[in-house]
Amino acid sequence: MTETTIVQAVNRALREAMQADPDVLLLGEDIGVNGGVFRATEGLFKEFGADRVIDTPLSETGIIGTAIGMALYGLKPVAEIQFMDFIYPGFDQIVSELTKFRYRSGGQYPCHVVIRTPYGGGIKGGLYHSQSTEAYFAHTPGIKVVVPSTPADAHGLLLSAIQDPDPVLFLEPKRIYRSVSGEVPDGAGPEPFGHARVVREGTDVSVFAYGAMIPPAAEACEGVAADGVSAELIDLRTLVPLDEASVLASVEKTGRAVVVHEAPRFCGFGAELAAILAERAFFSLRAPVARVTGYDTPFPYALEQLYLPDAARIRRAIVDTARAG
Amino acid sequence: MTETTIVQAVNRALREAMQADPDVLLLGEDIGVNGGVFRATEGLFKEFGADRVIDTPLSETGIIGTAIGMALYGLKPVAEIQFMDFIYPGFDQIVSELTKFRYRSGGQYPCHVVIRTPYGGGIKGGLYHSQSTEAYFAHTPGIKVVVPSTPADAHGLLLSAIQDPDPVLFLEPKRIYRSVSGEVPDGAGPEPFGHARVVREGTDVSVFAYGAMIPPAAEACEGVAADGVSAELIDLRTLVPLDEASVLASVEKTGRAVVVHEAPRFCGFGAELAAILAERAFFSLRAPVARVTGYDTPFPYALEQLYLPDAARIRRAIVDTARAG
Amino acid sequence: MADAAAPAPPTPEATPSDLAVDDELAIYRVMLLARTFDERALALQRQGRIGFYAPAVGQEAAQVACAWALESGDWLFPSYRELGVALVRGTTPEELFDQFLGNAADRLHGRQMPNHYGFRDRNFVVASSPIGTQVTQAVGAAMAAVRRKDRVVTVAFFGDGATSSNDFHAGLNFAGVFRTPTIFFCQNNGWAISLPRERQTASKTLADKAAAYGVPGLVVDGNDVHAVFRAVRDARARAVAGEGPTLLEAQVYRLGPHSTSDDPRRYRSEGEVDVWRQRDPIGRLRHELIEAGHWSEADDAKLLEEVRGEVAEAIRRSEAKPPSPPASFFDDVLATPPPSLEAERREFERLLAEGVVKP
Amino acid sequence: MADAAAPAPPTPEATPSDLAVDDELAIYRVMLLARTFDERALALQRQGRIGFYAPAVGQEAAQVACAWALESGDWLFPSYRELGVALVRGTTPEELFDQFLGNAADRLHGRQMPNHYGFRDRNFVVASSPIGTQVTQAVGAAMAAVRRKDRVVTVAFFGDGATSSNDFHAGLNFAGVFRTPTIFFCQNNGWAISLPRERQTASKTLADKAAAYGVPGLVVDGNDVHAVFRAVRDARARAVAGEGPTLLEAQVYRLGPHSTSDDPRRYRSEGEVDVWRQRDPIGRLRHELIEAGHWSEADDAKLLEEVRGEVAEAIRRSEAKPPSPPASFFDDVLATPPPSLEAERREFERLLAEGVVKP
Ligand SMILES: Cc1ncc(C[n+]2csc(CCOP(=O)(O)OP(=O)(O)O)c2C)c(N)n1
Ligand SMILES: Cc1ncc(C[n+]2csc(CCOP(=O)(O)OP(=O)(O)O)c2C)c(N)n1
Ligand SMILES: [Mg+2]
Ligand SMILES: [Mg+2]
Repeated sequence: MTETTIVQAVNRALREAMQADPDVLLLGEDIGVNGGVFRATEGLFKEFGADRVIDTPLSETGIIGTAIGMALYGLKPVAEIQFMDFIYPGFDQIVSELTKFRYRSGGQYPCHVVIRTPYGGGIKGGLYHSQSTEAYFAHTPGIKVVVPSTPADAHGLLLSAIQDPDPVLFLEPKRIYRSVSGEVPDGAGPEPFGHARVVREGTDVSVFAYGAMIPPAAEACEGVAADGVSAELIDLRTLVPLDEASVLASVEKTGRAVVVHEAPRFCGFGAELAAILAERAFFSLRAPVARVTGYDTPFPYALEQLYLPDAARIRRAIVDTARAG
Repeated sequence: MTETTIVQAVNRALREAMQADPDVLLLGEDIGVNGGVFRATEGLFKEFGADRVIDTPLSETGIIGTAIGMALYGLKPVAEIQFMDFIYPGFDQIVSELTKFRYRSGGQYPCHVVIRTPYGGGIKGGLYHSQSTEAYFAHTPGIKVVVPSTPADAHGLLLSAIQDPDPVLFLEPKRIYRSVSGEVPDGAGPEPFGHARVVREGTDVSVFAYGAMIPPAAEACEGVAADGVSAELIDLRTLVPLDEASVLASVEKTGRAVVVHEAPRFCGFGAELAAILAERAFFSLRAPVARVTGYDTPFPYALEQLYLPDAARIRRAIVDTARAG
Repeated sequence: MADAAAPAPPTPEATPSDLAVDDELAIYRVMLLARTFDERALALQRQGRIGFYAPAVGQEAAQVACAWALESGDWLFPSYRELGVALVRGTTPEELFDQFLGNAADRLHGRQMPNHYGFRDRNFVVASSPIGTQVTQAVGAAMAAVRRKDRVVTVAFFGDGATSSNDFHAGLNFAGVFRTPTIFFCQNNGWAISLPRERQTASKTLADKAAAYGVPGLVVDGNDVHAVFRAVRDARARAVAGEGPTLLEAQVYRLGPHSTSDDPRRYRSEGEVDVWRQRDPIGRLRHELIEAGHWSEADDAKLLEEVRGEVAEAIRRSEAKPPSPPASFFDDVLATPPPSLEAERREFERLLAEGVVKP
Repeated sequence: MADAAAPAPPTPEATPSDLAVDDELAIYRVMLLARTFDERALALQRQGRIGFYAPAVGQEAAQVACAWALESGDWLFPSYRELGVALVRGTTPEELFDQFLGNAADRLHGRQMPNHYGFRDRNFVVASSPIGTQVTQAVGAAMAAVRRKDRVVTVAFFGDGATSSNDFHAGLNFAGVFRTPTIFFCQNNGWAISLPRERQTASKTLADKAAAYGVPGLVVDGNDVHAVFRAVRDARARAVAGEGPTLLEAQVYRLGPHSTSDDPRRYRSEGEVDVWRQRDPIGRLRHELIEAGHWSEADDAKLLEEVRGEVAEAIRRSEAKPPSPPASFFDDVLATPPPSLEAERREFERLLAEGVVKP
């Protein structure tokens, strides 16, 4: 058993799913002989051929629309969108069709499409190779939204996504594709959705994060020990379904919460977490719910390191929250 | 001075803006000789001709993309999207282009496009003629989001939108297009953005709503007087820019808040309001922040009256909130 | 007023038929049933008994003959106007009214507006409102069928307006590249609500657009059941033989309003409509059948009475059924609802029990 | 390995020129400057001095000759690869490096990746990454120009891959319907990252797609400055005369990688590249000029030294400039920032002052 990166874990999960089930196939731009611009599909074209690793024309409308048709017919397509920033030409197919097929057909047509896409900043990608718009999808009934932060989760949650009977948006934290590594045990199976992971236990403040924000959040939680603060870090892993029980349980214990994401703050996913706490943990809360997020601007290029939440900003918010009230 | 409906007020604002400024023009589907499927552009084709009231092919991509080009060139296009549910084929142009032009060009290319579109349920429109997805846009930096609830606001805020140097999404509450009427004074001018309106003062609970939810919210606020509760109703009018000062001031007074919208709850606009309160009015809050919203399902057809928040549901939430804690 | 929207009149000579007389008579019956159904549905909407309706009046020949040329294993991706196709596939008027009413028998559980039906067991995929989205889906299903080695075709049904959609472009392009067994069946009925065909696009014909994707394209007189049948049968044969997709443009005319929300007098002349009324596909086929001695005015009167009775009985039965159960709108969002939705359902059921919400 | 991606070789005969010798020499200079610039930018990226780069190597003739045929009032809507066009419009290497570095002199204030520049005063609209979006925008600007009675054209620049985009379809269609003064300048460089042209679409040529929109379409040898110049000049003349849009397919070849993130050896053969290297547009024009006696090897060596110096000096000057000021990324979201953003800026400035955030 060796250390694996996140992108390798994605690759392995795809390979295993394709080996196990001939109905699983991949489609997207440059995923074939090129192996994907991040190499997530490396080697799969060679192993499974052009019928199952389909290089498509440059059209996200076409990728998602045809994936839906395949799923209706009974296959299990896994579509790659090259960057999350380029999902919008296919947005109509996602919000009007994919997420509504089961519902509008009274259950006749489930639609199990997985959409994999690298998201987030930190790679000097500027406005169009950095965005995190998970909130658009989390607000849309009818699709699950998954964001792994470790190789084991990338592998296990992707296996679950491919087996899931419903649409899944699988967001891959490209910034830590290769920088975070870890073990994925041989024979590791699917990891169920809806279970947050306690990365680090603590008693004073609950910190909620996901995806590429886990490493800086973890560093911040380490750091605040020096300030005499015991922070609990929760990796949400799946935003839909959200493990509300774990969120509430943690805040019932600590009475304080800091929410971290890289997307802009206004109407971001953190707003929902804060709202859940303001509604259902209100009498446990002892301090304002803080949000450490990207700012409400498009994603900048030259100054991205100032835009993205980092350990220092998160640490400051944890300490302020611990001391408030 | 006579009573006017909301759709008539929209029509009047368009006519006045076009009379005042030759750079204002309209484009959209069926807006010309047909006068728009809701008759919002009635008579304008005759008055201003096919050059300024442009019937387009069936493509929201084309409508928004060409409107952006016009705006870059210096015109002031007002695009109509026939139903908000059909904005998604143009979503890429909105989120990738319209909202980012000023920013990505370092201020060289402002992009003053107004997108008008009827939104919301209550007209037996089912999944595809009923949605309210204001949260997608409010979460996207670079665009203003306006939702009038009265003829005077429809007129005044639309005049402002057309004069605004930035992109504006103007959401028209189609359910009350004709059922709500009121006076729009002769010579009424633009109504500035960023100012919430206190519909009804109260001391016990603050109720925040907008658009087509104002009538049931107002009815509920009347109703709770019988329960001995004094409710304050705030019409937000513009979601971006949000009048945070008024929101906070009201809750500082009442200590309690109920947020109402018809969009699904999860990651809806109400989450942002609750988050703002949990962050910045925390020490004033005396009860959990309640949300009365559409449910987290696609918009249904036969049972839409059970799906939509109505006065009874809002009233119950106000009373519960008044009594909590 | 854009009279120019009318495609060139069809050639007056009858196309020699590939259809047996029995088929012709059966097709005629479905066309008459469709027309009768449409008339009654429009009336029901005016009476407030259904909420909305979009008729297929004038498009019966194209729809019924197309469906006739297909096999039951073929997957159909309809728009909201494919009444004739649904009827050929064995859908009953009662099932349609159940859907329009969203009653307890509606397979969609009251989720959709009238016209947006679907029946999985008939390979008739549930329609949606956004224009064109079914086109790429049909292509994807065809790719899946090839992978499964099923010898079937998929058919995307759409209008002239839909040719401007994103999905038309992507769907035709993918079909051309992957040579999918797909028939793109475009009913050019002259109008997209108020926009006449010639302002929808400057291409000479809609079929001409096929070349942009390396796909064969063909114009067919959509009021001629024989021509439509042959074109679809041939396209199907090519498709299952692995020779790829075809775009067919059936030139028809929307004799009725776009839907019950529409008043066509605002944008088109009665004169234009009259021209096309002369070419009514039902009158045309009736005339042909009578001329050929296969049918009589008396047969026709009897058949009309029969289909009217069938539709009336369907309405009676549908209207007698109970509505969808109140909490049913919470079902079918996802196979396993997320915690937030479960909490909302509990909240709803509490409000229902307490009488705050009334079904 | 898809060698078939290579379009048919251009006809070997030289096109009779509409260009004066001075123009030819000036065009040659810009092409050589572009090539030199690209080589240096690629090297800078390898050295980690800029973050990303996408070269135009191989496409210089098409870009420069196209821009040469336009007027300064014409509005250009580039993709990220239009170096030659930007240079013709008077953009200096130093301005480009300022943008790549996002330094304090960058007109975009460090907001965008390298290559995504724009200069309002040159009617060179700021590029974006999403493929194709500029196409509809160019059409809208053309509609605006007509309304303003400006005798200008708008030009959308895009690649072979972009013909599959939603905006290509909508843009060409709107242009056809409204007969806008727009030139659609498609540089078919054989590849969209790793997808060869013939798997992008099954249409015979990309120019063939124009007919789907009632628009004239023309294939032109993109390595022939004369042919490109004439085609663009003619399309422009038609456009300003009110005769509508034109789609031009300039057949070129991407001699370099898609970008510095790309390794073309993964998907195409050296053999294919070699074939096209023989047709290098710079070598071809140099050869022509020398053959005609307007140029010499000595002139060429001198020019090369000159442009190398120009580029080196630009790099030196750009790298000496200070970075964008820290809080500048808060500017230009909206003319008047909403309260939420103002609060965030204040928070940021506090964090900066306290040293929590470090520039
Ligand atoms: C994306 C989208 N935009 C707009 C509409 C509103 N709309 C409904 S039907 C229609 C016209 C459709 O015309 P066509 O494709 O010719 O079909 P027809 O109704 O004539 O059968 C329009 C614009 C829609 N349903 N979807
Ligand atoms: C909507 C969208 N999808 C995917 C991408 C990723 N991408 C960047 S460039 C490119 C290929 C573009 O090919 P082409 O249009 O031929 O232009 P070229 O790069 O060859 O000049 C792709 C797929 C993108 N930028 N935008
Ligand atoms: Mg039509
Ligand atoms: Mg290319």
